[in-house]
Amino acid sequence: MFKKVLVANRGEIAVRIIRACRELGLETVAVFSEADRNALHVRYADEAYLLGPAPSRESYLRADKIIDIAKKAGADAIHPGYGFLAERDDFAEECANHKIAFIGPKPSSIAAMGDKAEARATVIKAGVPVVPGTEDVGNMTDDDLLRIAPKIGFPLLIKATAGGGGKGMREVSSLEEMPALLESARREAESAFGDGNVYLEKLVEGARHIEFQIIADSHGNVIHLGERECSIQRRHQKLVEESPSPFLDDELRQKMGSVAVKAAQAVDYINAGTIEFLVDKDRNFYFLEMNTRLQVEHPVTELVTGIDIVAEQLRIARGRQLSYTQEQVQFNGHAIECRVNAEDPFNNFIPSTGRITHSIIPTGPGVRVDTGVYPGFEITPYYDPMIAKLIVWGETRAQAILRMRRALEEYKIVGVRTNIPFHQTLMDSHRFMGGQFDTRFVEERFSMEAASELTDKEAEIAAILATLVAHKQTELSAQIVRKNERDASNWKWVGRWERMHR
Amino acid sequence: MFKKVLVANRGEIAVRIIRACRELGLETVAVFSEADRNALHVRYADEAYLLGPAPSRESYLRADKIIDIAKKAGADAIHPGYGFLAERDDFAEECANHKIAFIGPKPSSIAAMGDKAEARATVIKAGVPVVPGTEDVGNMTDDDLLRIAPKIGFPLLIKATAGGGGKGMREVSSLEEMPALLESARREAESAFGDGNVYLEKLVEGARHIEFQIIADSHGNVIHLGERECSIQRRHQKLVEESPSPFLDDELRQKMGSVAVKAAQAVDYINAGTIEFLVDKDRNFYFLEMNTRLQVEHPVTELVTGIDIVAEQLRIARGRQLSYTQEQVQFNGHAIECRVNAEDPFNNFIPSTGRITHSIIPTGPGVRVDTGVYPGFEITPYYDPMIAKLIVWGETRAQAILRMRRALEEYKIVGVRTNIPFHQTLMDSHRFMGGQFDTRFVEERFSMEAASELTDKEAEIAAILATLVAHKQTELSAQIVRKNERDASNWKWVGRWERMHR
Amino acid sequence: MKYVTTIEGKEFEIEVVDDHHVRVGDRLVAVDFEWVSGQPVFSLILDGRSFESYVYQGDEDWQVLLRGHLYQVQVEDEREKRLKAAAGGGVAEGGEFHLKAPMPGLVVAIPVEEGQEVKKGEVLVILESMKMQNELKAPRDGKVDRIRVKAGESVEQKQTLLSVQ
Amino acid sequence: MKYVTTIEGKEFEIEVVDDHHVRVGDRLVAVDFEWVSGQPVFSLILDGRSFESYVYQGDEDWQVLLRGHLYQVQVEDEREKRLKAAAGGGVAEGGEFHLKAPMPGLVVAIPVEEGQEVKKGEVLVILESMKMQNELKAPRDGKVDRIRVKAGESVEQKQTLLSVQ
Repeated sequence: MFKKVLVANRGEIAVRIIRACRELGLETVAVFSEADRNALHVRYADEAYLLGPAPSRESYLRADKIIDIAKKAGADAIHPGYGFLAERDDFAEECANHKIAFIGPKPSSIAAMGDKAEARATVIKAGVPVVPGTEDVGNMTDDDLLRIAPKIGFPLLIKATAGGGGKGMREVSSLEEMPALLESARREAESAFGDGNVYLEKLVEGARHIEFQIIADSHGNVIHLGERECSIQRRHQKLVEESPSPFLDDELRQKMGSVAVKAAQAVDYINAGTIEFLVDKDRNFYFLEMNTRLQVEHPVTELVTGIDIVAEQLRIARGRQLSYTQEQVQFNGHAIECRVNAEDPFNNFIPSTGRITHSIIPTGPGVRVDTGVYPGFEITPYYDPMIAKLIVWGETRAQAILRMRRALEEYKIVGVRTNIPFHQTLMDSHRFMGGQFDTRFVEERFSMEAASELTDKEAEIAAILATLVAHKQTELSAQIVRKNERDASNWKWVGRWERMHR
Repeated sequence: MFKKVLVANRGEIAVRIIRACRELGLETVAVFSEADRNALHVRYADEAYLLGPAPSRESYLRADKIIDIAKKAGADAIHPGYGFLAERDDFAEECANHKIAFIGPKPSSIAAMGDKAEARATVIKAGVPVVPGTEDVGNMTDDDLLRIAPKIGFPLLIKATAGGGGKGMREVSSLEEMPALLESARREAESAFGDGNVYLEKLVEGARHIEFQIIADSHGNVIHLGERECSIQRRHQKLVEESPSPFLDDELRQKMGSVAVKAAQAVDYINAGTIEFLVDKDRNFYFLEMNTRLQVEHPVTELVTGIDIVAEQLRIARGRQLSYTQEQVQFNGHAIECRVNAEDPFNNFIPSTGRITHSIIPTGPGVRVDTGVYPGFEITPYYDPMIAKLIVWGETRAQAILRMRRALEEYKIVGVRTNIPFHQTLMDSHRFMGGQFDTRFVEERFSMEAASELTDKEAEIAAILATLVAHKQTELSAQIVRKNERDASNWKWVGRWERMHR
Repeated sequence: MKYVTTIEGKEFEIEVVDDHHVRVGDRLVAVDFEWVSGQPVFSLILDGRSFESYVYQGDEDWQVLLRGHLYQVQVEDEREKRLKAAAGGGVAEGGEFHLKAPMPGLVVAIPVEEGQEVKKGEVLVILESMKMQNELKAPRDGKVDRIRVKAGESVEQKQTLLSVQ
Repeated sequence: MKYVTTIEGKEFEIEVVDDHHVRVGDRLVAVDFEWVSGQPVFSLILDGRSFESYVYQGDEDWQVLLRGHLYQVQVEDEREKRLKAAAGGGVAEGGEFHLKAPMPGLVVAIPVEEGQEVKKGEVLVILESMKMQNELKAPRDGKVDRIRVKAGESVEQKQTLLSVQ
């Protein structure tokens, strides 16, 4: 039974895990890169140790240093979060070698599911349906892949075997463009996972991405906590997740849930994991991959089931039985998560870096924010652009959407541009409200501009606002020049203006 | 069926109500004093109108202006929140005269319960037990009260007949000190409610303050949503509330709940209200008063029942039936609320005013914050010192306390002093953890100093921190003098220091 | 002071009458305008309606982010406007455009060559940052003038990558 | 630089060795000390343990708020300390104390008179603010010197209400 947990991650998920540990009375150890000295996970943990320079390879991916720190600090467990070392079986193995509990599945399960090609082969044997693609192969050369591609048929996807989060993924519509795309996919995969291997998969058109959360203990109990609808994506990055999916009925839910449990059992799975499926428009579903770790979007499941998944992970790793049977899992209401990224939705979603100077977080009933940033914190270009997750619960999907709208309108972040306006536009879109979307929706049938269509009323407000600000600026510039003659009614403005322009 | 709601209040409760309206698709109108132009309720509402100067009497208590604004803006309903005009039957009456829905009970119910003396008489008739005191009298002179006091016996309480929130309340231990206390109680009541009338009540010793939330619709349905334990008070001001009470068992809960429903029915009650009881150490309970409005601490009930009380208030006022029967009300887990006040717990809880320069709000699973302030907002001396409510939910009371501890530690507010350290000390106290407290606990058996007893380890940390800050200050002052010779490694610090001392 | 304010070709004549009134066309409107927390966040109460907006200053215009919509707004005072009209207009259209790195990153590829004609929206540079590859596109038609970086190079934020004539 | 730091009578000898080390007594301790967001909030990592604290500067001491506990801390450098010891100490104890209004408010009552002897903790002034009546107490024993306000008067923050000798 471990007592001190090292959290081998950063950002909101490190904060999330530290909170769960604290609430269970476990001590926490944070690790951090030079760019993260003032990050919340460092401030909230009981202990904190420097890993190295900002780039992940020199810090959060340094398995050796992390194990050294765990031993030095007396941490007897490591939680890897998601990304970084979360799906590295050699790291899990190394933890075991040092008698440190790895809060996650066994190395063999990670390996079996981590190599996406092997994973497909394994679940096929267990009778789980998969998307057609390159089977039973690990290290294929570009030549091999180019040879097999026409047999699978276009369009198809190049995917990183070590993949996750859409990194190293490319869509290919013809053989001609494939060599260049292979190269860039391998480069991205190498940079993200330290492994440039890729495989091919048929592109299911009009598909939805629906995944099932499963949890399994070391006593042989495996249950699922229902599905998450994750079809709102851009460049294979999830942007919005919800539970339940407006596309599933109880029958399909039950069927897919039991297939998910079967897939987990096929690799002797322990701890929390996610089975991702593609569901085509005729409700056929295909196993896509298993994420052998905590998922970014786990909170939507927490809000509809009332189960604290991270606390459950910690209990499982301590050898306890699951706190719930499948029958005890009740689904209540509807939850939606919007990923708040530091990127400009009006400028091709280009990442935005800089210091956050001001922030107002939406609060009140049914609203949860998981974040690792705060006013004064600097968003650097070294890590993922996701800076917060805004999650809401409502009795119905419609109520959840209304609540999300009010929360998005309240959320203020100044200093970097964020994709909050994207989410606002999405929440107002009739297709989203009607549940009419697939994984291509954002890229093919959604536009910030279309939604921004000028209403005369709003344009007039915008015009007045810009005019007032411009007018104020002209007035104030003049006043700043002749500082001693400041008009008393304007002193407050002048002061603010000067502060802003320092 | 109204469509536009004027919120006749300020601060966190105005924000809470605006959110509920928005989530139900209702338009909102805010009103504000000159001190509140930049308050969140003004920023979040669809419309906002100036009431007048900062003092309540010239703004939030101006019933006439508020009705005028409602008519001008086309608001067909008014939500009074708590305090200010919430328990003024003449205001509710005036709304009705102007065909504006008052979101609360009928004027006659407010009047019956609002005059605390009449309320006692009414519920006695309905067979509800009350604390012994001055019965059946409205306007008693000081002479009357001084004559009756010895018959009730000391210690006793002077209470404002228009009362609420502990204002105009005084404890009297002997006849000699009573005239001076009567004077100050009347003065405070006059200033808070515009009504200096008071009455007397026997002081029940070792009592707990436990209240029941009830909701009632216009179709004759009345149910209760369980109790809130509110015994953690200071100067008759509640500081911490929780649900359920660690002192009640199911049997007593059911008994008190049905008495609460009976008390509400005695005045033909409609909408949300609260029946306050005193419970003595032998589990006898006495009706104290009914608050005919939304209560500050309503969120703890929301978190354990899953019922949105403000949304329910709006539905009831629109003539709908209650969304729940008594049997459908399920209690799940435990919730605790800490009221965050701008006051210095290390200096006799003196109110603290000033501009909030920085804030980090605790977030994550099971944490809710209701607040009306944000970085840049100025806390003025005109209104209540409560600036936020921190509410947590846990599966058990112990888990809720652990979660509250981590949330309090995370909560940062800079610019005013707050009572967060008081809450931290309370959450660490063995008596609180054991549920061993009554309404006198904070004043008589709790001390910030006792709990601050020096641990050698922490004192050393504090010494090192102060030394490092003092050292940095000495270094930087020297550097600021010779600006051109700044040591590169210190430039960041110098900049910050200068900003702080501007 | 009178202004001519333009949003996507639509012109508004707005006169700032005093601290609490503007005239839009010939309509007098009551405004209560506040700068929140010294940030580029503004609260506007206009005839009782409450709006909140970010207003950013761009190189040649103002960006107003209001209820999730972004408006590019030109504000000119009457005098400026008249001067410009006299000069023949369209002056801002010409000149060179310098593509600057919107963030620090690694140049992955430059799919254009010096002298090449490019259309608005055509990809000029692929920049990797935050583990994502970002396509930097041409803001208007033109000819690639000078490329100042090479694939594989690290660049600083705001560093000029290439120019379009 | 060497300091003598005192908390409630307990003395610590602390030497700031360099940016990342202090010596407490004869123990060398690794410190990583950061000022958060330009606010009086400090993050300290001390031999791996992470602490966060508000540190406020008082008139004569530092207030350190750490994990809900408030510490009054005196920090003197060695030289100061020696000088003070030579002067005989206790100098700060004497002199007049000026009771100042901690916030704007209304003076409700002044239960003491000029010339009256008061004990530490005795109520000097009752001030109403935020609808609450606040008792301002004597910080030490003494004699009321001069009362500068009357019951019923409004006072500004930091206005001197009375003095105690």
